[in-house]
Amino acid sequence: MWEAFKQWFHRWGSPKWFYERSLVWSFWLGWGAMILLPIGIVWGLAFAPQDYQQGNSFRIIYLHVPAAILAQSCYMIMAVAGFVSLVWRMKMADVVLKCAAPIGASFCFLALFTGAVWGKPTWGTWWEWDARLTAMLILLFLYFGVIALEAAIEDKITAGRAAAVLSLVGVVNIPIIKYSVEWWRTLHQPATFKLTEKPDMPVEMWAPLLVMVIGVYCFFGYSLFLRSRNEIIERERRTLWVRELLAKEGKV
Amino acid sequence: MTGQTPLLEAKNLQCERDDRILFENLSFSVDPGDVVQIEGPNGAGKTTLLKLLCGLAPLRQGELFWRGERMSQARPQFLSSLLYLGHKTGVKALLTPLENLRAWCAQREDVNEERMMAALETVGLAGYEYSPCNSLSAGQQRRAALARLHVSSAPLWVLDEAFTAIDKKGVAQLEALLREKANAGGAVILTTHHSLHLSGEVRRIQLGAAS
Amino acid sequence: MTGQTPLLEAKNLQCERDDRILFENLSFSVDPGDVVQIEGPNGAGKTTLLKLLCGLAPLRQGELFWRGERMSQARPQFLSSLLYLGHKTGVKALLTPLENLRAWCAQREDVNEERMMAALETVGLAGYEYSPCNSLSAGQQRRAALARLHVSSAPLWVLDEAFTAIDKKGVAQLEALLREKANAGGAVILTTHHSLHLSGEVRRIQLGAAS
Amino acid sequence: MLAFRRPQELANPLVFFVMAVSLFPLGVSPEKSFLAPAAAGVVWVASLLATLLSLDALFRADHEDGSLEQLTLAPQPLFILVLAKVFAHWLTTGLPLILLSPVLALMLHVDESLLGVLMLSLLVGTPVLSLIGAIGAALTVGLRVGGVLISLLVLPLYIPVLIFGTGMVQSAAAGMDYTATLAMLGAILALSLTLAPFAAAAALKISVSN
Amino acid sequence: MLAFRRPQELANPLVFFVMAVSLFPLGVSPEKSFLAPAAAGVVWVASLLATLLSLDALFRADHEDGSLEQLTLAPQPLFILVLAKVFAHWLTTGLPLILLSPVLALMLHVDESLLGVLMLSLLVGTPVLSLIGAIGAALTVGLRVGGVLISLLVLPLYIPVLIFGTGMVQSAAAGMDYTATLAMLGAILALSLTLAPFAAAAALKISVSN
Ligand code: HEM
Ligand SMILES: Nc1ncnc2c1ncn2[C@@H]1O[C@H](COP(=O)(O)OP(=O)(O)OP(=O)(O)O)[C@@H](O)[C@H]1O
Ligand SMILES: Nc1ncnc2c1ncn2[C@@H]1O[C@H](COP(=O)(O)OP(=O)(O)OP(=O)(O)O)[C@@H](O)[C@H]1O
Ligand SMILES: [Mg+2]
Ligand SMILES: [Mg+2]
Repeated sequence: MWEAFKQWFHRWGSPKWFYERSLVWSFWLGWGAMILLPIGIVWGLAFAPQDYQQGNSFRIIYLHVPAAILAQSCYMIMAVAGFVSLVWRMKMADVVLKCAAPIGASFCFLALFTGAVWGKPTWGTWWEWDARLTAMLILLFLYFGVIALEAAIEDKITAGRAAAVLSLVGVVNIPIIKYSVEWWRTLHQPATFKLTEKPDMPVEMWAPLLVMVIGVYCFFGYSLFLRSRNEIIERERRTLWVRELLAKEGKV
Repeated sequence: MTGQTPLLEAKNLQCERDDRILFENLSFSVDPGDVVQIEGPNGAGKTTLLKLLCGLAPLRQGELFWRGERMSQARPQFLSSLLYLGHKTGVKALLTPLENLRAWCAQREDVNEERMMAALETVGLAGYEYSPCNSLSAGQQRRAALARLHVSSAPLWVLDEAFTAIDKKGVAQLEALLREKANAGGAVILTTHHSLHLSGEVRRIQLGAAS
Repeated sequence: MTGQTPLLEAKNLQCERDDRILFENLSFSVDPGDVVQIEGPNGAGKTTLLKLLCGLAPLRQGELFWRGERMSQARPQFLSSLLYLGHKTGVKALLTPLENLRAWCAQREDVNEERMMAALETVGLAGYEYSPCNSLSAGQQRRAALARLHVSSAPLWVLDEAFTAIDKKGVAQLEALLREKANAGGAVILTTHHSLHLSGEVRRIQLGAAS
Repeated sequence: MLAFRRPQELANPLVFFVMAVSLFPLGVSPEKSFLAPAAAGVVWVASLLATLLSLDALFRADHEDGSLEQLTLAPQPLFILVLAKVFAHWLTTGLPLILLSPVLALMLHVDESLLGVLMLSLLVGTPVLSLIGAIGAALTVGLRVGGVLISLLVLPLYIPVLIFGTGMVQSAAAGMDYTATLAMLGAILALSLTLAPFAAAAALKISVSN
Repeated sequence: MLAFRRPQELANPLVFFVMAVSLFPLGVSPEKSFLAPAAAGVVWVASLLATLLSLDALFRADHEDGSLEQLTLAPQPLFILVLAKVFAHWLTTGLPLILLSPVLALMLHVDESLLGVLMLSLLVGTPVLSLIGAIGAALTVGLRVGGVLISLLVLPLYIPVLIFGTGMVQSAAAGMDYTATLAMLGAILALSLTLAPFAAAAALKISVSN
């Protein structure tokens, strides 16, 4: 059992294996995103019922919440990759970390932006120095930090390991975002989706949200694989298999 | 290989930087009493090799053994038996030669003040013990670092271009010191572009295209 | 002194640092075609003398003349006829050798890209033109600075330890270049702890206690 | 074992601290009604920035002259050396700031009863700043992009410290119990004391090997 | 002729600026009634500090790798080279700050009508900061005491700029005429533009010859 796990784990470390498999995965994830996102958006924006307090402005939730959730998950993924990279020196972990950072940063920005847009009608201000909002802003800065550090270091392996340390250190911020709404009395809503309870929103409202969240995850996976594949080719360009591959593609 | 386990053994080292392969399948061993000179033109990878040996650069391929044990296990013992002097010597410009030596010794060997003063005198810094290093000449700053050799009991010395900026008399003195070290059972790995005038044998490892 | 006015003339230079007199009443002149080597052990004051000549250190006593004119008057002409390479070369670690050379030339001579590329090739940096200098070896970084010599038309070169970190082939090449320069009517003032193998005559100025 | 520093170097972050605090009434408004409530926050922000400024020097000189290589090759575990360096950094940066803060706070018309709380918050908070800062400094030490990249890496992690630190003083000012916030700060200190030296040591090894 | 810089280096003072401004509401008080009147001052103080931070790098790298010696030996007059360097510094530090200031000011709830004045004050003020800063940077470049000594030298000279700069915005906020203050700032700019390059060039020569 353990052996099998180890084998499986080590396969992930092989860029070649990853490159070959990720084509299939990214294909399915890409289609998932293509199908789920339009459904979610149309459903959320056009068919879901209005909120009795906020009217139509609440529909931003269908962008805001998926983006916010993803921004956090992405950082978690980076931290895990960082851990793997530092402990097992796995090349693929560096690649994933590097490729995930800009995606995460974009989603983080999107969450902040939609939050700000939403804040104007509901709280009467674009920005408020509330705990969750601040923590989210910190997350964005952490993303910038990782990206900047990656860019500042010439040597790819060194860059990957430095970024790994940073993303591990920054992971303390995630629980702060998550629990900020519970630890401090804030303007911001507490979580709707909990594993243990049923959401107190009507089904018609949260179902499209769920679709959006899954869709966004698919999109994230898709773009992560796409970017990683490019990065792998870039990094491994001198290995035999990449050269063979490029030669083959050149011919076709 | 003799029956005795070598001090340091390298197996199949490989190094590439920016797509250029500097060396491949490099294996050698260093025994007590050896003076090993790494040779090669500029950019051949001498510094890189020394850094690999000391663990200052990550070893991407190949294996290192210290007294027969894998380096990853033997690292603490290795570190306490090593003296490394690189292109940059770690001499603090604001401290005096004496303070520099003291700070260096504090992390390693237990050396009393007198020996430190004697070492500084030997390297020709008598009278400069209390001047801050940034008011010393280039060669005197290197000498402040070389003073460490005179107080060190580490069995392995790794010296990268130790003769830089040293005048002829200093070079001769240093060469004598290295030979003495080897005769006393230590080992020295060094690089230099000077021609070494060491009595006794010097093993050479050639890197890169011979020039 | 010949009938011709010397390029650079020094009269009664004196230098003391921290109460130590490095040299006194030092007078000499440098004519076109001269190669002058300043000699002396570490800390003798070679670097200090070169800096004095270039005006990088304040001249407290003595006088300097450039083509017969007092240095204070002739400074602009002097500067445009001077190439100085110190212990530190002014090679920017983040820029590539080519960019470094270009930035240096921009302040001085009008040199086209081809000559720069040719100069870099001559110093053995072909293939490294576009790597940032901090990823070059110690010797390669020095070579990036030495490339300036190959594009320079300045009549006076002042080189402080120009052979540092350069491999043997590089040293031979540089020696040839210096001789060529002198034959073409330029003048070179240099310090080095290597023994020079220059065809033709080298004038020596001895500083400090001979070693 | 610690590098001796010039007395002057010690004064520098302090000077910055004093100046940043005095700039505030000059740049914003010198009125008491305005300054008093802001004062604790201003003192905190200024000490944070002063620490930040001093971080760049923490390992940079060591890297440039090669001492860092010697440090990583020392037989002692690197994290202990890092801890010693951080402690020295705090002694020369954090401690003087704490000692000076009451004077500045009084200049900003802080209520005298709050001085103790302010100093206590700084006492627990500034070591955290030094510890976290060491990670940032270690990560950026090989890079010549100037010390400001450190800010980018470190400031996000400083923000919680800042919030709790000023929060403590604000609760005290409002007459509330501040032990919960103090406990929180203490927990952060304990956490960073146990983790930061390892992270910084790992980062240093990475930077040296570049 | 100017040293090319990495794009990243350009972003650094900016990042610091953003962070310093955002620290303020976090550390002090996030309420609009408090932030709005303080905002212009905070933006000014932050840009001043950001400039200060970036000064250290102005000549330091040049000094360490020997470029400064080469610069002083170049046939062109040194003050022209200094002026070029200062201009590059302003382009990479001052200008981005100005462009970003409205966003931050809005985050601090500044009245929209004041944004123009704020930017104008920064536009005239930040070149002065770069110019004066160059003198400080040139004086301290040989010394290894860390960049904070610069603060000590330069901040006193920055204070008038700060006072006039924020004064301009405050007059505008009070609905008064601010052209007199603007003229004053302009005069300071003219003065420092004519004198600072020479002073910095002289200071550089001194530092190099040490
Ligand atoms: C820039 C401002 C904002 C930021 C940075 C922000 C950030 C976040 C974050 C981090 C989450 C957590 C997602 C999760 O992990 O569960 C979230 C969820 C949510 N936000 Fe915001 N938000 C902002 C503004 C707003 C505004 C103005 C509203 C509406 C009044 C709002 C309503 C919600 C709702 C309803 C959720 C869903 C809670 C859940 O289901 O977990 N947010 N936001
Ligand atoms: N900045 C300084 N302040 C005070 N004294 C100095 C300074 N720089 C050098 N000295 C002293 O001047 C003397 C000569 O130094 P200089 O650098 O000229 O020697 P050098 O002949 O070039 O030696 P080397 O061969 O080591 O390069 C030395 O004794 C040194 O202590
Ligand atoms: N940090 C780095 N990043 C990428 N490449 C590097 C780095 N350092 C060195 N290299 C490359 O590695 C090669 C070997 O460098 P190294 O410093 O080992 O040479 P060396 O043999 O010590 O030369 P020298 O005689 O000039 O000291 C060079 O071609 C150089 O370009
Ligand atoms: Mg080398
Ligand atoms: Mg010298």
